[in-house]
Amino acid sequence: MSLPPVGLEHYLVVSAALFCLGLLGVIMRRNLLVIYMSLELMLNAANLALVAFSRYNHNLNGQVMVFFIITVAAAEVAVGLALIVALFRKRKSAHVEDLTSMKL
Amino acid sequence: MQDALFYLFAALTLLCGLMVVVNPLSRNPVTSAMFLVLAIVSMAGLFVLLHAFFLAAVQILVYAGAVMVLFLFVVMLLDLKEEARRKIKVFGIATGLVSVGAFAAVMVASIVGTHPGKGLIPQGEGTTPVLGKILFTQYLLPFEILSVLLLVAMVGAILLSKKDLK
Amino acid sequence: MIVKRTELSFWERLYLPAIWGGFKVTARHFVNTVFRRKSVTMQYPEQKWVVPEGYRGAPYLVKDQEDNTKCVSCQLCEFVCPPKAIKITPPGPEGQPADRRNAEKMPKEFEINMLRCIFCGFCQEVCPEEAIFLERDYSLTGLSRGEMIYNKEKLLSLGGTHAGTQKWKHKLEEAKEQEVFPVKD
Amino acid sequence: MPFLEHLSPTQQFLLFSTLKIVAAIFLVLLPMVAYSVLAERKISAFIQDRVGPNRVGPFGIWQPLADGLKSFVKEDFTPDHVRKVYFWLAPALSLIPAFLTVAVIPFGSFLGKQKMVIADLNVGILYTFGIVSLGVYGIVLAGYAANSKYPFLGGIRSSAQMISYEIAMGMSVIPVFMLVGDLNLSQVINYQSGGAWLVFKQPVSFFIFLVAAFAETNRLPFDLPESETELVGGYHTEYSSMKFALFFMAEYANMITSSAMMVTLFFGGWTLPFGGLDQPASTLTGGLLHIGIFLGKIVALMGVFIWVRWMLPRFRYDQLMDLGWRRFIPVALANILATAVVLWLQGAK
Repeated sequence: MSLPPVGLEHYLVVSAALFCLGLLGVIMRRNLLVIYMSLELMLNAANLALVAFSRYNHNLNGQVMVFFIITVAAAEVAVGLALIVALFRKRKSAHVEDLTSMKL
Repeated sequence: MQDALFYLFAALTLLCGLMVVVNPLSRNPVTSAMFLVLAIVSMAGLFVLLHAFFLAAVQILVYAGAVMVLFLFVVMLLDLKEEARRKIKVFGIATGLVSVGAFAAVMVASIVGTHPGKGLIPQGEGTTPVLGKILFTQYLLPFEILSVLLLVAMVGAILLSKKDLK
Repeated sequence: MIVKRTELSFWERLYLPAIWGGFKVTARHFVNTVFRRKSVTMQYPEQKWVVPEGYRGAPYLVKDQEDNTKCVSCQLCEFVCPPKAIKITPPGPEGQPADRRNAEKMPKEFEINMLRCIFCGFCQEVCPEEAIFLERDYSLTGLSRGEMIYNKEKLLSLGGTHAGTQKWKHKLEEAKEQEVFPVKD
Repeated sequence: MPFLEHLSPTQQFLLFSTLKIVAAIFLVLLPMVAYSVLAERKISAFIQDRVGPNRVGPFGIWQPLADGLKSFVKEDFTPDHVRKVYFWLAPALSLIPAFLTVAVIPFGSFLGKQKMVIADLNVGILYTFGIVSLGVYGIVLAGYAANSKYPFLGGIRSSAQMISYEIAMGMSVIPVFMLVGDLNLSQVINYQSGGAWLVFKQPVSFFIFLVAAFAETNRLPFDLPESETELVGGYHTEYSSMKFALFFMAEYANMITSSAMMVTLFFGGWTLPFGGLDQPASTLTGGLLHIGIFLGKIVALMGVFIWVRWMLPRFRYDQLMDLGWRRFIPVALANILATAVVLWLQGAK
């Protein structure tokens, strides 16, 4: 078996596939925490694409962007998990189908 | 050898990503979290292959070392009992699979069809000094705003997790 | 009672003087043990602890200097023994008579279960014949429970002879002394 | 060696890397782990006016082998109520990061033509911190897997402690890299060659790093996760035999790697400021001597680790957190600021 030499598109395909996996998780899973992890997966897919672009376009701006994304993701996780914990205290559940007080 | 490593890390990343989302072994969120850690670490490997050394280290340090530990903490502290298996809605899953599949097909087809990287030679090292220079000159304002954002997030998280929030 | 917490001074809050003090104490002990061989432990099986006088170890039977068993099988020790470790079989009417004067009988069998014994010393206290003594043995070992029940021969051989503790001679001397120095009433 | 010339550069690289990894782990790290346990027992005995283990071989030098054998032949008991997969995973996860850290530490100058570092990364210190932060997983999972209260509390405490002190530790080394101007650990050693050891230039930095290393390795005075009296046995309550031994080895391996980090960052690595020992070796003897110097410095620092254990009482948990967050992090920040000002003033001249 001979695989083609790795180029930008390979990285992009991996990134796209990872993004779709994350999307699938967000749509299909019903546990808030797992949905959150799937979101992280999507962010990571974007990171991979950005790093690959930055490497192949000879431009470090993409990597700076990734640095920012990682930082924002960390902040987001801190707040988001605190929200989940607060929700769990009120509802005793981390299941999205139990959190439907906005629904008629 | 680099190509082989790429295929190895890519396969590992995708496999672990899959295990995060649809895990046939268990429905325990801890398992999902552990597979996400693996996916993140193997993605750091991909970053190294792209010569983004600083980001690879930060990826492990921040994501695997801090964010995922936080996830684990919350999962463990909430102590989600093995949820009674809810009825799987076939319709929901089917629509989800179809829409995501269509999205994936469009993306992959457009990538493969256009050959975006054609003729580009990989160059540029994401070493710490270079990145640091850019961060503190060109991106100084976003960097500072980011630090404020982190502070805000910290205060917000503390406030949210207080027990008697009035 | 209310214990007041004293405000710590700046140096105390820095911990550093305390750490330095700790270093000094531990270093002193380290040097003393390594270079001056001042360890407080001993190499037990080779080096044995010398027990002090009056130590209450294992109870053994003793003989007098004429090689007679002092025990007269009165069973007081068996009666007084709190954990019931002592078991005496008296000779009975047909049994062997005592091998010395001034004694009516001697035990046919005398057993002490060393696993039950609590080394309280009551047997020695109660014995009218001064026949049982708590010796200085403290390390009794055996491979089975049966082995830890000591019979008469074993107890006698371990106890040895107690010269000078012949009770009646002793009593006689006491009586003589009391004649010389009459007890005031 | 003629057969080496037949190999391609990649093959040579692989061969030498494998050799270095095997030598560093099986010839250096694991025996050091074993003998640091013996050293701990001996030194603790001497401090407490005892003799210490002296039965197996002269002065008890075969004691580690006996201990290892005992761990192997003991029954490997898995309680019924634990979460099996994580229960088996946790000891391995706590030991592996300790070994991975060795990869970037330059443990000598040159041996022949080979540089004595397994991977000379240009983000060496970041790599180290990344791997160290992975060490939390072993403990968190051990606490979670045991599925009972005390290990869980121990695991939570331990991981909170490790995460907190990682921050102080990371901040404490920033001034070092401000002075050196590089994240590569070999460069840090080059900077210190000639006796300009960073422990003299950055004593505050070193002190914070040392204390944080105590907290990271869960050693007394910060051994709350396994405080025997309050939490039964901390996160390894349910573990026995070889799995427990793995946790035990992880603690000592962590001590060795953090000592190695301190030697590299603050005590000049394999250099000594006299006798021309601060220049990379050209001969085989010189290379071996450098490795010996490095190991000697590690042994000295390990002595400090062990000594402190038998000297200080344990901190209370709130005191520990207070110390980490409200004392060390501000002090480390002030240290960074001071270093920056000094460097700026020097540059302005």
